[in-house]
Amino acid sequence: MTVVANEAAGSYHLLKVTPADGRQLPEMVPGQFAEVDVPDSKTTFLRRPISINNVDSADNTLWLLIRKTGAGTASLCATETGAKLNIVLPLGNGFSTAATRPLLIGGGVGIAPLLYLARKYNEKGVRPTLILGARSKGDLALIEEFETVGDVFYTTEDGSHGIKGFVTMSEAFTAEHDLIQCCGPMPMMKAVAERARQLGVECEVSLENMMACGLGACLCCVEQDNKGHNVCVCSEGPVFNINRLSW
Amino acid sequence: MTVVANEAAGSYHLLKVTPADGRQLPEMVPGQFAEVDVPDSKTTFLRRPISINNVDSADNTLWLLIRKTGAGTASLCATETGAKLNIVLPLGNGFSTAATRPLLIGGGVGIAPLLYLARKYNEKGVRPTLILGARSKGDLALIEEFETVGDVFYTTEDGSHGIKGFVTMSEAFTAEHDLIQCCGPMPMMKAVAERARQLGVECEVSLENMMACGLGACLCCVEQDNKGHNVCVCSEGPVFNINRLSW
Amino acid sequence: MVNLNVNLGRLHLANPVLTASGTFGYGREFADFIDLNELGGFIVKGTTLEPREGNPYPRMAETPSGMLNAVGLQNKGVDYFIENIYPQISGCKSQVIVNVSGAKIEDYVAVCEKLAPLDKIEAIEVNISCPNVKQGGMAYGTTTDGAAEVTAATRKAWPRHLIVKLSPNVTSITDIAKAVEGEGADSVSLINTMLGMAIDVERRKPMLSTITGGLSGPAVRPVAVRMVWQVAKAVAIPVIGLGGIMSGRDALEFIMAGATAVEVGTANFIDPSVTVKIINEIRDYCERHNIADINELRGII
Amino acid sequence: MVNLNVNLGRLHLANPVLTASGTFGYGREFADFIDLNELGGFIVKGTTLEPREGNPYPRMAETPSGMLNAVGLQNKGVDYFIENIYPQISGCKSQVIVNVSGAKIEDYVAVCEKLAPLDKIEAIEVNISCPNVKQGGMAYGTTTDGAAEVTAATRKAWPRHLIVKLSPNVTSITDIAKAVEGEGADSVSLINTMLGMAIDVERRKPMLSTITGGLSGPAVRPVAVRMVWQVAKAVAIPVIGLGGIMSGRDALEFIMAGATAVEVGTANFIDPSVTVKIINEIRDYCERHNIADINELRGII
Repeated sequence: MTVVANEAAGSYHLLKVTPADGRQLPEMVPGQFAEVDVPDSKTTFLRRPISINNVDSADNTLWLLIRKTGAGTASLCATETGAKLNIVLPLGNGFSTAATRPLLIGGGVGIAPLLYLARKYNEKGVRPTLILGARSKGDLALIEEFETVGDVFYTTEDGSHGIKGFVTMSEAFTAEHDLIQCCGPMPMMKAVAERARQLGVECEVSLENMMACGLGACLCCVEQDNKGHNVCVCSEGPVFNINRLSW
Repeated sequence: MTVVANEAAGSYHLLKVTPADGRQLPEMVPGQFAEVDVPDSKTTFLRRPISINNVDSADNTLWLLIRKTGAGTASLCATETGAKLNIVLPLGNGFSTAATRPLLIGGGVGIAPLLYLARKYNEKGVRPTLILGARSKGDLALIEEFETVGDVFYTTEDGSHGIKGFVTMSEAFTAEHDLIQCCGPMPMMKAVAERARQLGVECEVSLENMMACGLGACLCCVEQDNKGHNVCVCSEGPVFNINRLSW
Repeated sequence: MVNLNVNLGRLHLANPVLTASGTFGYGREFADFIDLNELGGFIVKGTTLEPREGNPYPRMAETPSGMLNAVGLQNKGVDYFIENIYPQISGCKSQVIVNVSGAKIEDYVAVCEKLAPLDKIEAIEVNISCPNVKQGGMAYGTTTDGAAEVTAATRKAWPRHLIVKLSPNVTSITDIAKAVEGEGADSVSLINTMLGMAIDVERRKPMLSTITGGLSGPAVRPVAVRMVWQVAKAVAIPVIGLGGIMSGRDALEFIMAGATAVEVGTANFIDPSVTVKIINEIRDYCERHNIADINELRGII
Repeated sequence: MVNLNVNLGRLHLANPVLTASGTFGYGREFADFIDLNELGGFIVKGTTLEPREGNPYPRMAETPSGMLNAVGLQNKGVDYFIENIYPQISGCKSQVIVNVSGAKIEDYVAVCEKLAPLDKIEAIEVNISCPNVKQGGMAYGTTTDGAAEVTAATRKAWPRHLIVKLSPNVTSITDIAKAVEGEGADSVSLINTMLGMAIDVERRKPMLSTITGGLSGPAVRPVAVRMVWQVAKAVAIPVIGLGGIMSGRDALEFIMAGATAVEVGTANFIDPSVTVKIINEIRDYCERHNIADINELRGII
């Protein structure tokens, strides 16, 4: 794919890519991810799994929101417009979109898949509620885009934007919703899952376990399911209803 | 160092670099080389030794003429202006510049150090004779620069420029010279050395043995000297009088 | 037209490129990316008598030009393979080889006996070198007696081509290779992963739940090529080479070192269509160098 | 203020960073780039009784995240060291350790006896693991008997700190480590290079004149860290870790795996000032994590 834009977005980078051969992007479900090869990093061997932030059918671009966590992602964040990236996609399953009063909760760079998810809801005439959590204001991104697709509530650990604290403390975290869909750091997702159970609301989480292939072949990214079996996050996830998991 | 220019030169790339901190380039002797780190090549581990093509004191730039031979040099040839390169220099000894009627012979990318060498002769009021050999016209580079600093004769294997054949067949290869200084592929240098002996003319060759450190520490780039000892091309060379070598 | 056909004893391969066990699932995971029929064959993941859940997460760590894994032979067991996978792949044109693992000799034998009736499976690869299981696995692969014992037992239970996969974590891999040859192995494949370890210094914890795991990828290729070269000179049976093959050039290194066929492993994780590219690169090389038959290049070093 | 002082038995190092033999010449080659006094110490190139020319060119091949070498202990001999090098470095603040190699036990002993009078040399590293010499070298390092024999003989001939450098090309490095500990080694250093090989497929020739050579660099680090972790748990004497250390982070991996000190090798070829950077990165890490003493981190895995 060809990089058509690389914009700073909060403390992240938003890469917009389009097929180099001009072909139409394949159908993608919100929650799916891409495996991105890192061409220029001496110390990076494997692809980097990046969740699908948005698909802009108007200009046939895929949006990838990337956080610098190491040499690989740093190299991707430094990609220049016009550069070519080898990307395998779409991978994994996705979020369900049948809910009528969904609550989407994102933490840190975990907000990425929620933008595309919210847009899919909009297409069905549903305007979702979102809770976006971050360490600080600077770690929130694409605020404008999010506020056009849903009703957004914010929480930051330092109180620099929205209420001070964690997503579970947001006023929007109520039992009025028929589905909670969450992506973020593991401790946050576990807290959200627990609260969802207390409220008796269905809950889907998108996991980020370390993976190599993204195809269900290497069996590295496993999570234990409710039967005690190890299931691949890449092929049977990344999105799971919490009732399917051991937690 | 900062790359200030990357120009195509024949089938090679001419990189012009200047110290990133604006400091003056160190004194360099023609025939010395630089060890260039390759920042962006996944498959390149070691630095690449590149001979000093020219030092432009006017704008404080070092010229490196690079031929694509693998992933490492290909990555260097693709360096963009403004990019930073980590370069250790100057390394090795150099050509002597005491001759009054020198004949400089270069083959392929081996012509690189001869430009700087010829300029040093010019500073002493000596206009050297040069024989530049290549597979084909396209493999000759910096012709204009060479013709300003010396009297240049050409040989190409396909006859596309100058006489058809090898440097040893050039009319300029005569006993009138008091020193022959050569850089190029090993078979060519051995042929030049043999012819120089027949003509009874002193001869210096610049070797390109595969090296790791460039400092005389790894002992990988050895050449056998006339006493049967293995000497490091990086630290005791790259320039040797043929009488010091076993050939 | 270059001939890429090779024979492992009586086992015929349309080309020398196989996939390494545990890196290619049951094949179907890659069906969206390549035509499985174009491969010399593929080796399905390590299969045991009973289903295994494998080791806890985390199971993987990226390392310089390689990766560590500690999957621990997670698989659904031989019965699942026979009932659910075999029917899907039995029509495949390329060879389908099953990698057989076990904790006890009896387990290896039982799996062989269950697979024996499956005509499409012309060969099995006996894994005596998995570094990620407590019993069995590498324990058998690091002594000549252990290797000989597993080979002898599976030889009796398996009627067709028997490949034994060797561990590189030994002082003399040629001694192990001779021992399995002596017990009737039809070929050997090497190398399995090298026992390695990585630490997350920021968290001050091992990267893997099992602390140590198996190193694979280009990092180990020089060791793998060396061992293939040594073994090919030490035994009369064919050698299958693997270890960090990412390209046709890499595959040719193993062939020139003496390998009759190669297995592509970790590279499948980075480029799911790499196997077919490698086959094409081998063909291109032969055409460029006027080599009529890939077999001419075997063991020229 | 972080304490970086470490002790290998009675051998004191101002910090845990040493240089690996054969990658740092006699030290002076790096004097333009770093202040040698800032190092914990440096280990000069493998020294033999008689001068050695080493193996023919080519001796080096670049590999993924590493390199193969087949230098073969080229050196000017122990007498040259004593007469020409020792006087230059005897004033150095950091420890100067001589790596001792030989083809026969008697040679090892003779070198030890010649070095014994040099007060500045508080330690030697006995190399029983060089893969690039026909006799001696790795032959001693791959059996417990051979390793024990060299250790016992050099122990008698060398009065101060005795380091024995171990080969990774073995089934059980802990057995070798215990054997040399049993014969009186004061510490062990590991790993030496792994026996590897590379082929130039275009020329269809081995990359090295000796066909096989020693693999070093980050590629081998996971194997090295694993072996250091195993050996540190198996012996009571201090362990010096090496194998692909390029940064302070890498050095800390070895320390957390149980190493008291580390040796930086191949990295010196890529960045001649890397050793001092590594010392600073270790100090920065300790400050960032509020570690008052580097010794607190040793063997926490």
